[in-house]
Amino acid sequence: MIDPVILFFVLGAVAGLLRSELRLPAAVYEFASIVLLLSIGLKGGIELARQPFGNLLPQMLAVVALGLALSLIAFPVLRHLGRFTRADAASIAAHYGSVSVGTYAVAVAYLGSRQIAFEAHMPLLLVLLEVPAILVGIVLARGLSRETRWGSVAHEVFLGKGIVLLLGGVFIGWAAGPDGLASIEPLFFDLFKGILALFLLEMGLITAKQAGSLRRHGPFLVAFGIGMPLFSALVGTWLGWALGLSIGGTAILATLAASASYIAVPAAMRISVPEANPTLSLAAALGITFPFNVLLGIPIYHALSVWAHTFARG
Amino acid sequence: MIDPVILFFVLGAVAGLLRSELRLPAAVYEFASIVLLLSIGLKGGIELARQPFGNLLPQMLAVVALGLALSLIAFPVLRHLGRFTRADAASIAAHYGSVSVGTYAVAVAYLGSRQIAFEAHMPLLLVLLEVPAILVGIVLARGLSRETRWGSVAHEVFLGKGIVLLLGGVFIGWAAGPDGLASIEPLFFDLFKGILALFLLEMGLITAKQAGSLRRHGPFLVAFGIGMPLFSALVGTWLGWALGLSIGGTAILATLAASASYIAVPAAMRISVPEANPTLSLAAALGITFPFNVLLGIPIYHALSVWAHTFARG
Amino acid sequence: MIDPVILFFVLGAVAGLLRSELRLPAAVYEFASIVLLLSIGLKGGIELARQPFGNLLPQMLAVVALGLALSLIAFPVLRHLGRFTRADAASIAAHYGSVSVGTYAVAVAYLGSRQIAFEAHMPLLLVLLEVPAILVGIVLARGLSRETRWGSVAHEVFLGKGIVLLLGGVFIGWAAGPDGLASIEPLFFDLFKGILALFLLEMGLITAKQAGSLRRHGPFLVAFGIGMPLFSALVGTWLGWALGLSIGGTAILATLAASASYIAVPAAMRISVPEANPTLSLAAALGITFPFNVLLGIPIYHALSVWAHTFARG
Amino acid sequence: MHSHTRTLLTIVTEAALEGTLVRDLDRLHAHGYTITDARGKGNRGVRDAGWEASANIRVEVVCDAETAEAIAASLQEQYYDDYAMILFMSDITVLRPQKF
Amino acid sequence: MHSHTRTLLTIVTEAALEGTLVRDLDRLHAHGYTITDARGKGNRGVRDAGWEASANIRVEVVCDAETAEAIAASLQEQYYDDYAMILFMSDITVLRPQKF
Amino acid sequence: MHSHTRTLLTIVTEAALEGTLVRDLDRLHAHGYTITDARGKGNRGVRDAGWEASANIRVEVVCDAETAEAIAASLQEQYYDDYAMILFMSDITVLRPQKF
Ligand SMILES: Nc1ncnc2c1ncn2[C@@H]1O[C@H](COP(=O)(O)O)[C@@H](O)[C@H]1O
Ligand SMILES: Nc1ncnc2c1ncn2[C@@H]1O[C@H](COP(=O)(O)O)[C@@H](O)[C@H]1O
Ligand SMILES: Nc1ncnc2c1ncn2[C@@H]1O[C@H](COP(=O)(O)O)[C@@H](O)[C@H]1O
Ligand code: NA
Ligand code: NA
Ligand code: NA
Repeated sequence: MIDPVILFFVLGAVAGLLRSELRLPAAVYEFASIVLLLSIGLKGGIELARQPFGNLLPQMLAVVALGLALSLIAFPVLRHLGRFTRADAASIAAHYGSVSVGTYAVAVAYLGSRQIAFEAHMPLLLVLLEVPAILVGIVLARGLSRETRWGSVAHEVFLGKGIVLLLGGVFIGWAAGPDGLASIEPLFFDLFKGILALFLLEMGLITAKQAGSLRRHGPFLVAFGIGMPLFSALVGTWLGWALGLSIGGTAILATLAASASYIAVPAAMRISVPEANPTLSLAAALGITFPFNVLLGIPIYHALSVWAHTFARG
Repeated sequence: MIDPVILFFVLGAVAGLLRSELRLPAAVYEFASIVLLLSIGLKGGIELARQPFGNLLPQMLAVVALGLALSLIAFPVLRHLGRFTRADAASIAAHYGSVSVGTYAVAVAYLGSRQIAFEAHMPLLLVLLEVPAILVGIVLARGLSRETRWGSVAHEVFLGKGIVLLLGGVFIGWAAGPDGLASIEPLFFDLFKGILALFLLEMGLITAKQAGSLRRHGPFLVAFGIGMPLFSALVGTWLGWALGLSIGGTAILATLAASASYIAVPAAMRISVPEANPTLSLAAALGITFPFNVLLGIPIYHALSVWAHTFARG
Repeated sequence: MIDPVILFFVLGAVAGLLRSELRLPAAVYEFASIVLLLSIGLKGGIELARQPFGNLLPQMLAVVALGLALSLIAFPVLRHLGRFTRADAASIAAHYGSVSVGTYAVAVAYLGSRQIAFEAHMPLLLVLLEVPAILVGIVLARGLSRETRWGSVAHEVFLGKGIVLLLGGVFIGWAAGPDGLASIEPLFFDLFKGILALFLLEMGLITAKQAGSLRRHGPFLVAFGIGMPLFSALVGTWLGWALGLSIGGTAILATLAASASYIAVPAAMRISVPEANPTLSLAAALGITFPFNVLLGIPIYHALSVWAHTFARG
Repeated sequence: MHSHTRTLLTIVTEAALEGTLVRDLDRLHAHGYTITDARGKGNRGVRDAGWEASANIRVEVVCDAETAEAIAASLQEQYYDDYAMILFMSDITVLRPQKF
Repeated sequence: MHSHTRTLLTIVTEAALEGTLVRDLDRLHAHGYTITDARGKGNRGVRDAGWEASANIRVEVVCDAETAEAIAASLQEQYYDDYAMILFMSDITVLRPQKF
Repeated sequence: MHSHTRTLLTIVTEAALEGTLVRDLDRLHAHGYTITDARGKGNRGVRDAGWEASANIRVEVVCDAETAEAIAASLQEQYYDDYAMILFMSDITVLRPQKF
């Protein structure tokens, strides 16, 4: 049975492709993304309070390495096979080394409706995966030049809306604990999937607008937008399995690896690598990879994870 | 006992008439109407899945005929008794042949709090009633001229926000079924009446602004704005009874017939019959008919339906 | 255990001080404050229906006197100790004689999570306390001059957003009663603390922006912003005890007395006493008193109330 | 810095017209446009943007004088009778004339 | 196409003033106005529209030169001392002069 | 009423640039600025403000002619190649010249 939130994405995409006049006010889209980010953070924070922090350190380091590795692998492919300029290749690589919170939310909804458990500290890994690829992207585009104002890059990256809300949510969830949060559950937990549905409706509309750029920038982007997440998911599945994550946790890590950022990274690249063409990375990340992951990828990554765990055990 | 959502409408209207500074941001109004439209569609879709589609065909055709008939009846009254220009008469007729989703939502709330059941496919009839009157209005204003660009009219009508969200909701509800939708119920079903309350607060504020135009355009509009819905409700009651609808279903169909559009039709007329004065139709539909239906009409139409069913049986 | 809504305030304030890019759209902030105002009004209205109105009259008069007294006491302190111009002293005094709905909501949440009951008509006292200080402020600034257009002042004050929504909520709650409101509870009651959390997040961001003005306008404002609420809370505690309020009710009245307006009064002063510098009053009310009350004040006022009741009894 | 004179055409009209208007501008050879949401008052009464039907938009087009006149004439003919709309033009200086 | 010269008066000020300002414009014989929401910075510091108290509006009035001067003088006298406000004027060309 | 001539510099560009741009304006001696949210179309395609990445801002700066030219030159050099941006200038009349 297909999850209704996916159908909202389809509705938005179809309405967009048919040039419907449907439009969500920007404030509604921002409201939805603020609630989703806080909610994901809060859930992570609650669980963080339950387990000793030390245990997580190896996973956290591994995940940072994963972000670095994926963008470093994507870069030469884009540069040489895709024949993109240095800046464009670096920027697209950064998008794919980082993560998409929307895709994460859909994966959580997917596992939730199948009652598959996963490690509760995943939001922390989500935050950790968001950042390193951005730094790699800047270095790939500029080299380790003295001119890069790392102070303002760090400000841009760590104090952007996404990270502040995710980490803020983790902190509040950790400090207040499950009982403390009971009073705000109706907004942040009970409405989660409804608000995710509205968010995906808007994502569908936005995705549909990428169709034009895709037509212009040709088949390589399409191939990359599907091939790269599949490859990244394999790496993510292997890493999840190697770190001893559960089936659900492995599926989430694979999804994170496979997802491409369309909020934090575009904003950072626009300021730090302005000569990169934002249309290219958004067309790939939003126009191809996001719908691919949401419609087909997540079930595939789940199957991969089941397979990895069975294979390993047998 | 009066439904609190009606009191929100009264609050808005009084605040507006007293020239209070109360104002809902446009984004909040749009958020409320998006959620209401989706929610109405979803409820209809769930029930559609339960019954064979073929059974509904006669009702669907009858309802299209109702929309055509009501606007064709309203037109000569407006033209000759009201002495409106051809364009104005056509445009107002189209408003009254179509429906108001806000009025429908209030009727649903009214029946709900009295635990009166009604046929679950009503949202489908709502969608069907929205469209034909628009086409009639255009033909009445222009004749069947070759110049009318029917392609772009159809685009305007079928891909407007209202229809896309209603039909999209019906489709998602039908595809996901009641179990699938459980996870998004808290937003779309539990909050329905609260969001309807906010929507009606804003409708009250907007309604109050029509007072000025009404004063200018005189008593005919007022008489039409009350007389037409009463007449339409009689026709709607008869049709509901003739189609074998339940008491609740007949009351809803009467309400739909009695209601006048203030979203889809104004937008379509503005583009397709620009020489019609939008102030006239909005003053009647919003300034008179909407409050009349919401405050007095719905109980009357319910009584009519009870009476028709008792009378017929006895 | 600290209430999570307070943590949202802290998150906003920290993000603001670190100059994060986090920003809530204005429409979301307005949505939150509309729902909070209506919700507070509705709760008050429900309970008003339960008790004879006559009983409340003494309390209502006492509370109006409290508002007058607090602003009349604050004025000379500001004028002579603070050396503010007449207009500035009058304006700041009006802010502190009036109340902050946000602070009230936090106090309600504080008592709620400790299951401490309080008199249900508090929202009515909240409304009553909002107004008199504004009139005092205008008279203090202008004298009883004939030029003051009291008609438009009254319009500004009584038909401002805050009062209309609070009183409208009280009226609807009173007319519909607890059973009538059941259908809108999910939005207005269940989501109350979640929406309060979002509201406080934004308040934190706004508060952080006052830091600059505070630095400029020096230590007197800081001392006043802490000393005045402490003094007012003492008066409020005494009055609550004298009026025979419960421990919870006394704590709320003390909090109301201690709180300083940052919505209704700034708007009214801007129009009626334009020569007063709005930066000064907002820096004190928002930059000092609001965070002080929310983080430290409310527990102190609760303790004061407990102490007053124990002392009196013993 | 070489600077060049162009015309700034400003149109204030009903939000409902945005889609049609944008197609008109493309057809009439405007190289671009900028739109902001607005409210206001004019001959056709107060339009306070409380909801869709009473919202305005404010459209700016930078172009050469002939294009501006052509657009103005066309819009005036098509829309002035039936829609809330005003149009005005002013001379401006631009830096990259080839863009406009 | 006959075109005529008028004056465009632009006012940027605090959103709190909208109601009063609009009444002033009516009283001072403006035939219309257009308002957009704005934020900004000036002598009175940053006004970033984060909430009501720090929001600006940008008001445009098309009228003849005398009316514009009268409005500007009146607003300057009433509001300049106490409110964040700037005013400026420019010459524009309109098509239907009787409207303004 | 004494009136004085100044320059109005208008910039339409990507919303993502707001923070940087505002710092540039301060550095380049603008005494103030006014910003409104906008959408539009230009060489770099349609920017319909559907979400953050496709939103525009419209920035106005009132200043003397030299400052305007300096700002325009600096922005053009820094941003024209990589960002959706247009710039134009016009002459305006102000009442309190010392403010700008
Ligand atoms: N004299 C004016 N000055 C500035 N804006 C105007 C003026 N007249 C009309 N407008 C704007 O243009 C819109 C349509 O004008 P109208 O067709 O005269 O109703 C109004 O809603 C205002 O936003
Ligand atoms: N030089 C300027 N250029 C453009 N806008 C300005 C300028 N100075 C002030 N403003 C705008 O006018 C508002 C009030 O200005 P002020 O009274 O100088 O604080 C500011 O918030 C800005 O939006
Ligand atoms: N000819 C024009 N007239 C008015 N606005 C324009 C024009 N060209 C571009 N713009 C605006 O400037 C933004 C950036 O332009 P561009 O760099 O040409 O894509 C566009 O999104 C429009 O908002
Ligand atoms: Na990734
Ligand atoms: Na009807
Ligand atoms: Na107080």
